[in-house]
Amino acid sequence: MVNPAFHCHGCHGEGLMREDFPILNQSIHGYPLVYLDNAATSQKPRAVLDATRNYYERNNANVHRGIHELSNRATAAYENGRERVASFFNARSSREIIFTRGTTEALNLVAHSWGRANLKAGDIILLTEMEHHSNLVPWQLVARETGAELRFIPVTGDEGLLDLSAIDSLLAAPVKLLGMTHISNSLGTINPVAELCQKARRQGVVTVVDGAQSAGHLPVDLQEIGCDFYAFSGHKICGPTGIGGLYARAEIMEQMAPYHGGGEMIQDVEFTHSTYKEPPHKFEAGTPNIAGVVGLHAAMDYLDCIGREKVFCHDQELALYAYELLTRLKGVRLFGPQKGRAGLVSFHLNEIHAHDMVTLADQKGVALRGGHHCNQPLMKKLGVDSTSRASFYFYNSFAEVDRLAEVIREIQKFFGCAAA
Amino acid sequence: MVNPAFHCHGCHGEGLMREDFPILNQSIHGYPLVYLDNAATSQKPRAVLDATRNYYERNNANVHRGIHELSNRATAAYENGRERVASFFNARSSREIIFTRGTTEALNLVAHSWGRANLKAGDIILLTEMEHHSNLVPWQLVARETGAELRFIPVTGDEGLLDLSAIDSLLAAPVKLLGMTHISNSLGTINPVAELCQKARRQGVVTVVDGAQSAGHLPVDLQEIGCDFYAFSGHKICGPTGIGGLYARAEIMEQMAPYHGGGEMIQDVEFTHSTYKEPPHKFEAGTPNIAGVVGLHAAMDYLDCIGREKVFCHDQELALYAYELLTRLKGVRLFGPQKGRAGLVSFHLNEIHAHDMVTLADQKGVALRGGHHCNQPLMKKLGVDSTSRASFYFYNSFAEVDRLAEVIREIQKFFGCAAA
Amino acid sequence: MTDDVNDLYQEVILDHSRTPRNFKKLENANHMADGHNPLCGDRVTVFARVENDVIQELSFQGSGCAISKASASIMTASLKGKTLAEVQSLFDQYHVMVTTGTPVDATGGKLIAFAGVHKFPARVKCAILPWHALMSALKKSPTPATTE
Amino acid sequence: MTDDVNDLYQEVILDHSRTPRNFKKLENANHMADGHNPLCGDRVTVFARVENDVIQELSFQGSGCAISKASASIMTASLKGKTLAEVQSLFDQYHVMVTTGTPVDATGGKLIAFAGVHKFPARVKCAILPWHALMSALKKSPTPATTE
Ligand SMILES: Cc1ncc(COP(=O)(O)O)c(C=O)c1O
Ligand SMILES: Cc1ncc(COP(=O)(O)O)c(C=O)c1O
Ligand code: FES
Ligand code: FES
Repeated sequence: MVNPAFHCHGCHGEGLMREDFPILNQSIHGYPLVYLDNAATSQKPRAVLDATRNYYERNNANVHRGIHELSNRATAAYENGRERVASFFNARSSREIIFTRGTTEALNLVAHSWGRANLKAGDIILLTEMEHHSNLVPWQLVARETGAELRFIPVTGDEGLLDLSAIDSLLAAPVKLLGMTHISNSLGTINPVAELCQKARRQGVVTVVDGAQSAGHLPVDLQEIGCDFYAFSGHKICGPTGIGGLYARAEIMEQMAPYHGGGEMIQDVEFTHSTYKEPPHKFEAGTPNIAGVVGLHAAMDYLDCIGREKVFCHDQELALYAYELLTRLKGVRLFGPQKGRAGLVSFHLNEIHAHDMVTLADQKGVALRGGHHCNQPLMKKLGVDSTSRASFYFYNSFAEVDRLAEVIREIQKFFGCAAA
Repeated sequence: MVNPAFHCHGCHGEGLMREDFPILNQSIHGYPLVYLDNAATSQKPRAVLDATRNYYERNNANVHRGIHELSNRATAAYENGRERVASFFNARSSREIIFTRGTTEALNLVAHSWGRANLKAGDIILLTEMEHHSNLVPWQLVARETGAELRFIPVTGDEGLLDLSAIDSLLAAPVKLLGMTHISNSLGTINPVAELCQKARRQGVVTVVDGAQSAGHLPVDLQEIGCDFYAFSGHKICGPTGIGGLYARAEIMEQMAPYHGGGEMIQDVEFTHSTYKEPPHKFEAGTPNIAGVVGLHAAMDYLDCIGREKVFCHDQELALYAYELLTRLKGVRLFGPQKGRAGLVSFHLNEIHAHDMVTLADQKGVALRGGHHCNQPLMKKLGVDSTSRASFYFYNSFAEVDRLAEVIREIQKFFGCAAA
Repeated sequence: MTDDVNDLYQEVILDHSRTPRNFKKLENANHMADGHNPLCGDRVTVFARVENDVIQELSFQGSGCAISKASASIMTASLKGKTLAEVQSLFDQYHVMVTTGTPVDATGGKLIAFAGVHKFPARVKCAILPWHALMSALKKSPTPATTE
Repeated sequence: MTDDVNDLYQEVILDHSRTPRNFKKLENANHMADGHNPLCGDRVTVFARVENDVIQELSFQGSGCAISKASASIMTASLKGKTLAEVQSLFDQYHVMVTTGTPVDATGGKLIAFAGVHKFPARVKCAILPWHALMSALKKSPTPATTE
């Protein structure tokens, strides 16, 4: 549950640090851009763009195997990035961090390297009904390969909480793995991951937390959460595209089979067999996204300079405000919890398809996302084809939420809805 | 074989376009930087850095699922990048291009999605003795999983050619796959890939070409080569780190099993099973490295503006010149063919370990690579632990090669070698 | 609203999306296929009765956005009495129109209302979805059609 | 050459790398282990004869760079007659010295020649490789030691 210590002191709904984001200062179809698609990807501050440019203009080289000065600098930048990620999430050691393209690759790595070796017919993979496809499809693939079975913790309905009434029996053997999203990208629900990991650990169940929406949006302490795996994406937290990572508890990482084979991950190669480096390098074959790590490092510094408590509080205030404004409109169905939600609202307009809604909002400069949000099974369960979603970050403001509500009303009017 | 049409007209050994590379204009340990580690990674011109920055400052959004303006722009940028890659390599269609982190991931994708489904006990995977670990270890892993067996086309010795005397019997059934590097990163050999692919095709053998060292270094026409798969890395051809790709012939891609599961690659997801998009999207789960693709596009434009014939001819001239200078030194053993080589030289100094050599060269500002170059089995076969390598790109000059030779002599003197 | 929007959501499109014509199952259909838009997950089923290579009746069912509903409605209303060859030619022209904006003569009638779609690349699939389903129904393709 | 280089390749290091001491197999060794540097692929084997917790004899074999050869040579020359506890303490101090440059009192003698290594992060493993092999030999570790 959300730490009650996160109290908002004086975010008065002003967008923070907007001057660092040149992209926000533009017109779309003649209106000022109101970017509310942050759960899909965030914008990047100058500090991040400068850091990667500086890397390329002064220090660029390949890592690890080089002995010359630029290669030493590149290796140091890359490994410092790993330290930074470890400290950002309070992992015990940077050795617990594997760099990947993002959350999706991180979760596939777990399924590939841990799942295929540890799951067998009869085992149960327990997920929640609100998993993003990225924490569902890899498990479907591994289930098909190993014969393991998928089961689901139900979602309560429109208010979008996990129904934990039967959790103890659901978690009973032969569950081998519990996978859950920390924050739902389509509902805004914040799941009680620490509590669930604790229960799972008692049963010897391995835990995977999808942190795509929580990393960089609230303080995350992996030792407190106590999960075995945590996956995140840099592009959603002010970092570059193409970089993210997987935290894997040292003890479990040591036992994992390799992921990709290739350069950088080997110790000794013969023609027909090889030995591998120690983790985490064992899981990073080939030239990594070095500049991506440099940018991610800068993004984490940037966020901690603002303060993740402050970011969380700000985003939550905007989401609560949006929730309130939208409840007052007619013909709007809202999803996700009313209290304790993360910084997004997901809604459905009577008689207006989400894609029509989003196309029209865009014509007014408001960038939303409409669709199944990579949560198709959940949408089916909620009985909708799709929803519209506004998702916030620290640079958004109350004024932008007002604009959102105004635009929704105009669109309802355009479609001649009774509601308007 | 190298197209004899590549004739050098007037590269007088001047470094080309150096003013576009701010990084080259710096001192290392008090000496001007001489960057000769291009086979590991190339430097990036301003045009590439500007393109990615411009993307982030004006157009950044997530791709495919978005309907708003920025998302349309990002999707267009991403898909135009795919078209650009297809035209760069003369693929028949952009649908034959899958974006990956680089060569290593591309080759692992082939092993994972094609290899595991198509190889079985008794099948033979035929590679060459000069494969980079990235085109060897994935096949070792898949061989262990499927029971297939690895065999190798031998390398002739120090001159580093493929010994094709027994190729017909080597290629006879039950060979299922032929994997070979286009250009050897440790020898500079250019392999006759078109010829070998033709032979393989006649036997129904699937072909994988590792293009890490050929892409962006000479014109590559995939229809002419006639391979089934071709892998490359952006960071070696003026592009950003973290992006590269796999060409897969449409007919073979259609039949391949998914790679990663997740967002963007699905068509329809139920709780326990899913259907997938058409290739190539089926193989690109999760948010891709969008800015990386933008940078790669700019890099390809940049290279074609110089002209890849010209790049090849320039690099080859430097390599031949270096080869000649080094043959004149005592105590130097050179690897790779004397004629028709790519733009690198690999050598071994009597009584001086490559890592000592490279450390000392770095102290004089010359960036080389020393080691096994991810070719351990080949090194063992050649009877050396490691070699030193100088690898060139269009911005290098004859003067830099002179400096290399001078520095080698100084190092020999420092170590008191008889040779000096 | 902007001009582009009024181009996209023309009166005739809004009308057909609110009150779709031929929105039913065709009991005596001899061709039928599903279409699926992977971008949004929407589906449409198209039913056709074809005799002597001429479309006798057309109908559709399914859920989707205003564009796809109107496209299905106008398509079913426009094609009755056309030969299969005419349908193929209209489909080709319609495809060009929604991707490039070039209205083609023979796309006359209400179909031309969809010329504005080309300015909305993410919505092109909406306009084409029912047509893909129809074409795959006419080919008696055994698998559901998609817009890819 | 620069000062840094002269710090790294001191005369004593060049001397030991050219003419390594104790470069042989120790026939009556009762401890032995391999060390492997994954960065370069180099290997070293360390042989030790230990009696009553005191190093009686040390030797090494293998191939490597000047730094690793000199490190092995000087190590084998420096530790004869030391107790296992002294060896452990020297190893700890040596480790600190080659990673930070801080020469520690007890590392006196020729070992101090390796203080310059810390300025060359990629070469730290070279200096430590033989020590790792020794420590793993003394622990009678059944698997080859590596510098990771
Ligand atoms: C021949 C060859 N293959 C594969 C690779 C691996 O490329 P990457 O590290 O970009 O995945 C390299 C680069 O080191 C190479 O030279
Ligand atoms: C909850 C959740 N999980 C996983 C992902 C996938 O992240 P990525 O596309 O960066 O791999 C997302 C982002 O779309 C998400 O919101
Ligand atoms: S949004 Fe689904 S068909 Fe238009
Ligand atoms: S380079 Fe191999 S041990 Fe020094």
